[in-house]
Amino acid sequence: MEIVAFCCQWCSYAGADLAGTSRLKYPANIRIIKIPCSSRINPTFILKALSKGVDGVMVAGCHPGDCHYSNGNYFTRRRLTVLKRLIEFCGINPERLQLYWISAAEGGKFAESVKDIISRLEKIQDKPFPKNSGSSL
Amino acid sequence: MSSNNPETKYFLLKKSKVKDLLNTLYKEFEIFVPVEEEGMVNFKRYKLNNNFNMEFTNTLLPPKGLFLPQQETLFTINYKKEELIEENLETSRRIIFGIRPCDSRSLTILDEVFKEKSEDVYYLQKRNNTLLIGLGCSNPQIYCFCSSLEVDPGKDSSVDIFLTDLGEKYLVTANTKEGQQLIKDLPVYFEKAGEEEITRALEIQSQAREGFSVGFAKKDTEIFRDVEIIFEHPIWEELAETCLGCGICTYLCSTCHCFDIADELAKNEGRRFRCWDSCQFFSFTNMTSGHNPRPNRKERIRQRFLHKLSYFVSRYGSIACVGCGRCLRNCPVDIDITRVIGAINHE
Amino acid sequence: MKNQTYIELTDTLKQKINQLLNEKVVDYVIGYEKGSLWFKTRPFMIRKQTEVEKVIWNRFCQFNLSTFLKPISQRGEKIGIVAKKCDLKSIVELIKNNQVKKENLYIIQVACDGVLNWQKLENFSGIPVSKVIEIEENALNLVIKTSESSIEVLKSDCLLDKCLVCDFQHSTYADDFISISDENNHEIRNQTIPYFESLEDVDYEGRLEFWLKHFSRCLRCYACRNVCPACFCPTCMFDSQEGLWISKESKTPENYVYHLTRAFHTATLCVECGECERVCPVNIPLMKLNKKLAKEVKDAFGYQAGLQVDELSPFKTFCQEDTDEFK
Amino acid sequence: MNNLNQIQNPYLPRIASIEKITQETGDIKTFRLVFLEGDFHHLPGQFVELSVFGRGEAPISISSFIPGENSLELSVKKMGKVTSYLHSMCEGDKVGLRGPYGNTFPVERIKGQNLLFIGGGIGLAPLRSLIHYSFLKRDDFGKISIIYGARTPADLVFKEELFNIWSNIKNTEVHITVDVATNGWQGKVGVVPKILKELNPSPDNTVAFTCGPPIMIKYSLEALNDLNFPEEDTVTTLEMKMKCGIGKCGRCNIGNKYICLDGPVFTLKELKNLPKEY
Repeated sequence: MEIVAFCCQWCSYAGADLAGTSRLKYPANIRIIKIPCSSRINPTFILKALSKGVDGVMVAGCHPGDCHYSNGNYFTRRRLTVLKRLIEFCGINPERLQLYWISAAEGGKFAESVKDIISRLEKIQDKPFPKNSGSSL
Repeated sequence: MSSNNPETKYFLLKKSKVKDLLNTLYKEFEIFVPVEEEGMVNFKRYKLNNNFNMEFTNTLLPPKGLFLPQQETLFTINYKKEELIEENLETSRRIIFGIRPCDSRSLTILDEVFKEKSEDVYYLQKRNNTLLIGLGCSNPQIYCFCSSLEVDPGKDSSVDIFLTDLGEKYLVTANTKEGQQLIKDLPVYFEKAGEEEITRALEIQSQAREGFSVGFAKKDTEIFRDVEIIFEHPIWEELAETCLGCGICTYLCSTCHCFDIADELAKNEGRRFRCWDSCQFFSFTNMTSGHNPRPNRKERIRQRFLHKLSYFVSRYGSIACVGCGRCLRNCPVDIDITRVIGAINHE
Repeated sequence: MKNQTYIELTDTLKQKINQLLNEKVVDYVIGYEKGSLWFKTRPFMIRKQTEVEKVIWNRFCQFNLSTFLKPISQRGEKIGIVAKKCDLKSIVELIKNNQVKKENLYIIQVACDGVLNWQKLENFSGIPVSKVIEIEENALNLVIKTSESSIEVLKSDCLLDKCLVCDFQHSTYADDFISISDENNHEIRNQTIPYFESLEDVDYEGRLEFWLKHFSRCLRCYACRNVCPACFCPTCMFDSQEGLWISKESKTPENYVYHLTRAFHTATLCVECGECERVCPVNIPLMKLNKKLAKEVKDAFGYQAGLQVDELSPFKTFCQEDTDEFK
Repeated sequence: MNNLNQIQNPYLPRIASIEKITQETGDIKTFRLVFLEGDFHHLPGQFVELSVFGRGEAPISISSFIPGENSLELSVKKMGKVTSYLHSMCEGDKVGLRGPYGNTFPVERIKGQNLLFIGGGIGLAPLRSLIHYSFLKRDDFGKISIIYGARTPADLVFKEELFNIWSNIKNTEVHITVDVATNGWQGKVGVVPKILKELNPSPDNTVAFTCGPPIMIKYSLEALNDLNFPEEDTVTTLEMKMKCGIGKCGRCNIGNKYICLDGPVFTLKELKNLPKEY
């Protein structure tokens, strides 16, 4: 299983760091990409990852109210609510896209979130996007 | 693409036998036939007993894609072994069944480009391996103007075998040795045509030249020889006002052949491909330095028209347009090459 | 095409444009002229009074002219624009998003009784457009005449989809409203068209298959984007640094990313004018995406694009109390 | 249906190895490339399509003339994707090359004449191939004058050749100028067209070659015109976006010419017959 995680550099990425330094165990099949704010997410990032055949995409941002840029994550929340409906309509199980609020102090929550998305993905039956269908390689 | 043989022969092919014929040819050839899907007719690879549609007026996409695919791998690179792996250029022998005279003419125009100096093996390999079985038009569509461009909708001697629709059957004309051989090898399907059928076919062929709704006179294209006059004509500004800068006209054009070459990288392998590109896009001539010789729609739309009507003529001797009407049918803002030619001549 | 109402409307429209140019109220007017073929019209920038004669208004004026306000709005010229009721919504969005200033616009709304789709006309009548000599109209039907015969088809069968669901909301943003009498054919409107509902009964794999099949045809000609009045970014992300976001090859998964991104980017701006789907040369059902997103935006935020100039798009604002389905 | 196996695939690059890298300026490096197999013959003015595999291809003019060694030099400014990756490569790394492509400087026609080279910035690179050529066949030509300028002394390329080699060859003049003098620059200061006018070269039996940034070319051509250089004896090279290099992809089309086949070298007279789209 392959998961791409987009983590806000101010909180969730630090949270992932903390999970690492605290030696918390979480599944290793996750690739973390640091972004300045969860609202930096362009739908293309998520769609591109999904279209490459990854099993899930996880977006992690600061808790509502705690955004480093005051309110970026409120925008994220609105956008991803709609984006989930769009991918669902276009044949991707919306469970494949998850948004979590993780602060810099929540190393434990980061590990739990990774476990959460993986357990969700294990439950679903349908296949992800056909892998490498876009490349002749 | 084959050598012409002056000795043409006429045969008859019953429509009811076409499927059997294709099923027989299928064993030896990769066959492309017009197939209707989602309301669009396009050339698709024929599979045994597949349905096809010979009553189409013209395919939505031009058959150029069978020779210059929208994307095509040129070679792959293995980084570990530091070697280039050339794409296998061998193709099975192919037949395009039912190509219209305008589209077969577009291939002879493209040949000029792809044969000039360095021969383009990717194009020519496919071209040389393909037999064309043409189909005459007896019913020009409202947007067709091939007759303005010396394409005879009723008759096409550039294809290997040409079919004229006689209702229940086709009159089959073998134009090349290869075409004659194919007919000779499959006598079950082809019977000798009688004088009466040949005469009827000739009538149908000549009637095809009538009934065009749009077009222009040949002399109207002469003005494009004088680049200096035509280059600064106000019509380009006018067209640029409504042109959306999309690529429909170039991608659906049967003679537009501009392409891009780029690399794709994945772990230890790389791949170089080429894909269609359009002179209507800003990026087409935009240089890394930021300088763009054709920065606006005006210059880009002028390039498309002048390339076809002027530059191509002075380089290769013919207009790079076959009057298939695809641009006219599909342009969202109804930019019409026949109107442009007319407007420049009669203001 | 014979239709007295439209002929009279055209005359009034010409007078109006003439007056606007004459009194220098506007620098030029964006309208329609006759296309090359009888069932087509083309956008037309009318600058001189001598050109006004070419202006037309008929049942084939499908183009949403507001898209021309995108690139030229910066020039500061005063522009007159001919608009159908549905086009007004696009203009509202362009004003709302600072793409054009209302004070630089003179909007001439013309009464519209639905726009005909020539492909539907061919399909329902069985007569190729090349054979048609004349079309007459009566209350509910079109009478299509050829040299040999004449066939009646239901008007509503041949209208653009968007006209069938035209909601008749009156916009107050037009500077002028040209109509003869309010004789619009209400009964043929307000139909429901299953844009996306049918797909909702299909499982995920079926939906994915559906979309991949359609997107596999995409040529990436970008006509959908370029014609769209909501696609007003000066440089599209798919044009900036080629190959960064999607490969230049037209590969199905890349097309999937392109179309879904575009649909999402225009989600709160799309007024469902249907131009993207109409211009698509390979018939990709793009309106399914747009309609679906419009519904989701309406359900989640109670917002509809194109109605009010002073209403904030839901993606440009937020509420702390927004529903939070995330943890 | 004849078989095409005999035809060489013009899109396949040949592999070359980077033998030597010279840092010319902050963002310009000269790469000496050696083909692993086969011969390489070219004439001054031609260009190659350089592949950095997996990144892409870029047309680069050959900046050297080294006969008989299957090697060539490319002087490359770090600009786009391909050239940036090239700049990060090391000696011994492999690149791909296609070509040589394009026409050449009119080496036969200019025999016995004086040569005047006017270069600016990286624009000296294509001229350098002809400079090398003319020094190899020194007795074929009359006086050779080189006027070269860059923005600052740090932006001058081929410094060793400019200062220590070329000026020591018989009947050869080298004039070097900078737009802005820094670091105790003792030489000429001023833009190339200005220096050209000051030097006031005679157009008699002389062919002028100019290459550099568009603005420099524009004013140099004007200056040459003022100095009564005939249009057919004023030679420049055009730059245009290119992909295939062999007249197929349509990108470098201007008028009825493809810059990759019919250019990049044009006389001013030929240039005036082209639509102004370069």
